[in-house]
Amino acid sequence: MNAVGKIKPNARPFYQKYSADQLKDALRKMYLIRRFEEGAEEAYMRGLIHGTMHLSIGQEGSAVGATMALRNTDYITSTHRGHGHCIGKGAEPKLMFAEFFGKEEGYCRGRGGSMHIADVSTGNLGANGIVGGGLPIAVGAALAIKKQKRDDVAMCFFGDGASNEGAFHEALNMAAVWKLPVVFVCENNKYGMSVSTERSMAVANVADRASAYGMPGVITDGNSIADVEEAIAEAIARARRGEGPTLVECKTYRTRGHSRSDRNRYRTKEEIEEWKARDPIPHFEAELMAHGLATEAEVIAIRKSAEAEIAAGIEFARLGTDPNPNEVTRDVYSNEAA
Amino acid sequence: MNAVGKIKPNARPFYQKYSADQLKDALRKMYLIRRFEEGAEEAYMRGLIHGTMHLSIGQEGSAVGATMALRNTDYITSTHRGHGHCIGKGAEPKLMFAEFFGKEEGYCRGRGGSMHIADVSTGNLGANGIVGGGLPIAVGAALAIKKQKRDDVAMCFFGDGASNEGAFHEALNMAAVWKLPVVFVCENNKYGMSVSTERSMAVANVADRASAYGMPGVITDGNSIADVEEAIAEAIARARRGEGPTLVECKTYRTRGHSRSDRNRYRTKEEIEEWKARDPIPHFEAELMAHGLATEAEVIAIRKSAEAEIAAGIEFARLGTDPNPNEVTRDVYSNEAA
Amino acid sequence: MRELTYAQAIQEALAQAMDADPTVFLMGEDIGVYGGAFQVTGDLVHRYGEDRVMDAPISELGQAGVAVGAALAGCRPVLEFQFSDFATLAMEQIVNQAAKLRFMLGGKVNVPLVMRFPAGSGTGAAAQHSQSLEAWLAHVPGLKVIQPSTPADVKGMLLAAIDDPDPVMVFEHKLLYKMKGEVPEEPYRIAIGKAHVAREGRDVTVVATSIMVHKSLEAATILDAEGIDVEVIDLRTLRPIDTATIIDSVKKTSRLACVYEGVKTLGIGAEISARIAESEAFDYLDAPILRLGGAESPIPYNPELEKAAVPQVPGIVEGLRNLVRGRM
Amino acid sequence: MRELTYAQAIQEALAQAMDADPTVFLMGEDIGVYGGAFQVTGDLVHRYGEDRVMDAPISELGQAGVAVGAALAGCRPVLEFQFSDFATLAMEQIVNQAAKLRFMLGGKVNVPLVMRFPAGSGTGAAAQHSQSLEAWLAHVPGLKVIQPSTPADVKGMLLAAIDDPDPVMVFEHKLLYKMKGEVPEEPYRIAIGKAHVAREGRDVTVVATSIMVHKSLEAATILDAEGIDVEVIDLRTLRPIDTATIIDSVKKTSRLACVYEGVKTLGIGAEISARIAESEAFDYLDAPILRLGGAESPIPYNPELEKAAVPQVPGIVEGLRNLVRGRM
Ligand SMILES: Cc1ncc(C[n+]2csc(CCOP(=O)(O)OP(=O)(O)O)c2C)c(N)n1
Ligand SMILES: Cc1ncc(C[n+]2csc(CCOP(=O)(O)OP(=O)(O)O)c2C)c(N)n1
Ligand SMILES: [Mg+2]
Ligand SMILES: [Mg+2]
Repeated sequence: MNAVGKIKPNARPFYQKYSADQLKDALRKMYLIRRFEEGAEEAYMRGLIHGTMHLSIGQEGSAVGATMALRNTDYITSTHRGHGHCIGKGAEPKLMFAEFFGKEEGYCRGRGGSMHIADVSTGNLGANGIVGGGLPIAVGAALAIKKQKRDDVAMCFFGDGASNEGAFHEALNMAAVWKLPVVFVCENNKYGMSVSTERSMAVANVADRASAYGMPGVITDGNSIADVEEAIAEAIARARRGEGPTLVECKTYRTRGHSRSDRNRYRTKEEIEEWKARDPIPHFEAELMAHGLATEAEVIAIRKSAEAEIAAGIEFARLGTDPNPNEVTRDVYSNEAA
Repeated sequence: MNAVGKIKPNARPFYQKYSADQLKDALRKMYLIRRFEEGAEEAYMRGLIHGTMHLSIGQEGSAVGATMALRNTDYITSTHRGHGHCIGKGAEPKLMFAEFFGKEEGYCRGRGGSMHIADVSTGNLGANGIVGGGLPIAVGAALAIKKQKRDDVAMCFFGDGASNEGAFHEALNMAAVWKLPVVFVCENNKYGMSVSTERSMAVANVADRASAYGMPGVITDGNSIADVEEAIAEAIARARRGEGPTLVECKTYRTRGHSRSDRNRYRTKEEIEEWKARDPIPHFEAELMAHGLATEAEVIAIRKSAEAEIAAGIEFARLGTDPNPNEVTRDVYSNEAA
Repeated sequence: MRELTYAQAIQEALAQAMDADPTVFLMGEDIGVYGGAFQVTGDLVHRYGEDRVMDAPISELGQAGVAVGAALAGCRPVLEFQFSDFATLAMEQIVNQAAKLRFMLGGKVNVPLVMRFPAGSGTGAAAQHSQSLEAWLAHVPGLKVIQPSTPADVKGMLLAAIDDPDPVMVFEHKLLYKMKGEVPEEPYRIAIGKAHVAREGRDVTVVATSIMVHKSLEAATILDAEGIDVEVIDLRTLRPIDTATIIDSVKKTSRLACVYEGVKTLGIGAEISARIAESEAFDYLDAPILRLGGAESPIPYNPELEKAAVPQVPGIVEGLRNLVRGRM
Repeated sequence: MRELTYAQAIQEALAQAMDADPTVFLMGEDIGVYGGAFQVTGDLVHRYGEDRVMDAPISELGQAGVAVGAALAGCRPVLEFQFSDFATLAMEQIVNQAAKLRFMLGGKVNVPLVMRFPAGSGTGAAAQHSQSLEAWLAHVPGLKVIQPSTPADVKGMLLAAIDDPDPVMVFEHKLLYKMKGEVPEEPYRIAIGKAHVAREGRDVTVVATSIMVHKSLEAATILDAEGIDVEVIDLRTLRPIDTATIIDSVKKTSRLACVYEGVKTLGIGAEISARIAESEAFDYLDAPILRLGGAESPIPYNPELEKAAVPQVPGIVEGLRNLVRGRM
């Protein structure tokens, strides 16, 4: 990928290796995620969506930065906070909304909802309702890649809280022992629901745990798409070369509550405000403009197009088809006879 | 505890802090374990014991060294390879044999057998048939100790293979976060059944994993009772002071097969012979005599007394009482009505 | 009498147990300052402190093992699983350790712990947050399994569970947490192992569990208008099962139906049916034994599919009507 | 025809599946150079290499998840648990992921994996190595659960399981591994979901699983001498259950007994009994439905207690005799 001419040579690699169009598309995806979450939140509050959902507002930098260098044939496993990963990997918001609205047009035909959102066609093996549930699954996908002699990778998203699950330990150990092409991406947003990392682990960073598996552990600023992407790109390259897994930690923050029922009793307004001031989107916009890679007018246009796409997506979802209530047992088995 | 007069001051602390009688008693326990295992093995081959068993021959140094500084009110959780831990903590071989023979006089009234051997009266909360099963249980016992404001400790034995279980990760993390008085004792005998540590983990030492929990990780020569005891003593003292858990790794080796069905296809005769040459018992005997803490005659007497106790124990067990076959559901619940 | 919600009744039981016994403590995920995913523990952490209302790392297997170890060493832990579905991560400690230790050690120890499992569908949380796995644990000797259906029952049975010397598993349907009912203020116990006749009737016996007790009572009221007199037995305890109470009822009504939310196949209704079919009550049966259980599928996200996946009042009414009218 | 042991029949099925399909691979603990705890994989690692016969770290939950991920990405993993008891560590991946992924994703994926579980008592390995937990998995929609009872069946059903697009759980009784029987050499499939009438009879229907099929056949021979003609149905598949075959038999014999090793309460016999009690066959029943299952206790270590904890031939003979002679 060629860098565009005008950018200064002293700019960090991220701005050199991608074209202006690619970088602007990354910004568009960050906006899509932000507006998607806001749209979902509003639809939920208006009673159009039931159940619960976990918003990733504030974490768009890691979602897009981590998935930018992935191919369609690479896999990701995602989490309960997975809308951003899904869009980052290339899913269509309107089909995601259709899923939230429980429609046949949805990615899971209305059976999965937010916690199981998946777009297999773009390599997303699914969000997961079980904290840590996706970790060994990603390792298994990577094992299949290796057996099939592909140079694809499996990227596994998980949170700081998930790193306290036994599944984390078993998954990282197996990936390391078998030198599998996995990129473990921990989005450390400081809390597992209400419990801070200080109260749930005895080390400062989740990346500190990589040494127990003899794999590199890298810490990045999760609110800087550039910082995330550069570390991930290296991890992906390492995996494609057959050199094994890497654990990349993205320090970030969710500015919304854990889920709809969160009263934020476990953190201060100040902390939330402080992180809102470090919003990854304006940060990225500013750098794009500083490097002359995008004009203010272009940025505004991107914002608007994202808003339009989200609005259209919600409309599409609202008009979707309701499943037939007599089809409860459909797709339990591949052979419906069973 | 005062050192006996004649020992040279340059002897390592282990030989200074214990009296000659205490050290000779440690040797006696090592012999008891060795002869116990040999006696159990023979009884098994003669068809007097059914089921399976996992012998700890070659690992007596860690079993006795680790338990030497424990009090009766301290707890241990043990493993499928737990006969040595049980004797180290103070159990009577004859009651252990009675258990193996499935008799009412046995520690578990014939219900548990080798894999569940336990002597609650000496603080042994039990062997465990589940690899890693005892790890969180020890943490829970330590939590109770802390709540009860006792200065006792919980010692958790486990193997190298067990350190690949999620339970290991969760247990060490909780013990560290809550600063509990636990001493994690990993008896690394190089294999989890047939799988070497090289094939099951990507780090050289189990102790290397301690850093993931912010706790000290110490490596000892498991075949040197002195080396083990000194490291453990420090870990115990740290735990009693309320400074939290320590992971102590004892490098050792089981010279017998994993269990009765093992054909040793996964290791070489040379390796086995090499380790037999490093037998912890003669090693300890030599040091005792070199330090003038025991005479050859005393050592021989100790050996004989251990042999006699084991022989008597087997006889006691053979003559024990068989459970009533109509009492299958006895002790399923505390209140038999249930 | 003053009314409490089901969640408040649990909280009161936990508080009274901690007041009465210093060895009782609570552990779980987000049960402290967050107050619990379903606000059951609420502000208990402020009243009893972080040592007795402990937030644990997200380590379900480890938490269960810690509860076992603490119970062996003299405490009475009450462990909250955030959703019963996560028990799938802790079955090793629950089934191999907690349930069997006393037996395996020849009766030399006991394991006085309580585990609480918010269970069931109806919240739109989809397949991994809506299961009813109580039948699994009711299959395991060494455990006791209860499923209280009212605020008054959950307080009394939870206090009995905390007193119990053996491990007790408590299944709480999430849709019941907000249900209100009269609850005595003082501590009291309701015996584990005794079923409760929630409604007397002559024509058919319904054995129901948890939220299905209420749906069955609704159905009974509707059928009453049709002249069908339904007896509703709230099973309350899934292990040990109070077979005698059910036998007596079936001898009277000659008809039996089991209504439960768990998957129909091998759900608790299978055991109730089999116990009656092998008992002296068999000869009194005038009709096949009806089971109304959950669909043979995971719980779907879509709200209409979700409702269709578990028994609802109209289906219960129809099923019982056909059973009594001999149209099965 | 040449004879193989049950273990050899499994090994042959695994080899033929790997020969026919490069995406099939084996994973488990000590299945490589050790040959498996029960010598089922034997020397397969030498014939197929370490990439297709993979020794895994002792991480049951992780292994199960790796199998799920590999299946999603185009492989057909066959995972061996060293003992079925250790499934308690992997229920999360088995039940929340493998069983539900296809459904939760709206049918967009399938999870073609096989898990093998050496199960049952009789080896003196005590409570944590002797359980029969098949009823748990038979309670879970999305899984298929089989329990082959002969060398010929295990080969044919295992090959069918590996072909199956959905997750199949195979329960193998440890005491069967050394059992010999005729086994065709070429690959063949035996349908999952079909029961097998192992012995025809007029007086009573016995539905048995796994090793209890053989004990029931022994009992049938003994009762034959007394003029009692027993029909023995080998259930073979616990999910989906072949109810039709059982109904037809009960209509003929008018008596039903279920014999299984799992704990009686909520074991597979409960479901068989309940299905007949709710079916049209109910009206044909001349006697209560007998269940002979495992004791309500963990499996004890002492050999005599261990035998007493599960159904044995004399008890089966007596139970069936009383059932037929109307002495229940
Ligand atoms: C096994 C399991 N335990 C608990 C939960 C409930 N739960 C859902 S999200 C969550 C917090 C997860 O924290 P983290 O991994 O840091 O992800 P984050 O929510 O911060 O993105 C918890 C406890 C769950 N879904 N699964
Ligand atoms: C959860 C579980 N998985 C597997 C086994 C079977 N098994 C028993 S001992 C053993 C090896 C354990 O290795 P390690 O922890 O190193 O202990 P060692 O036998 O070397 O003393 C295995 C795989 C088991 N008992 N429990
Ligand atoms: Mg987090
Ligand atoms: Mg080992």
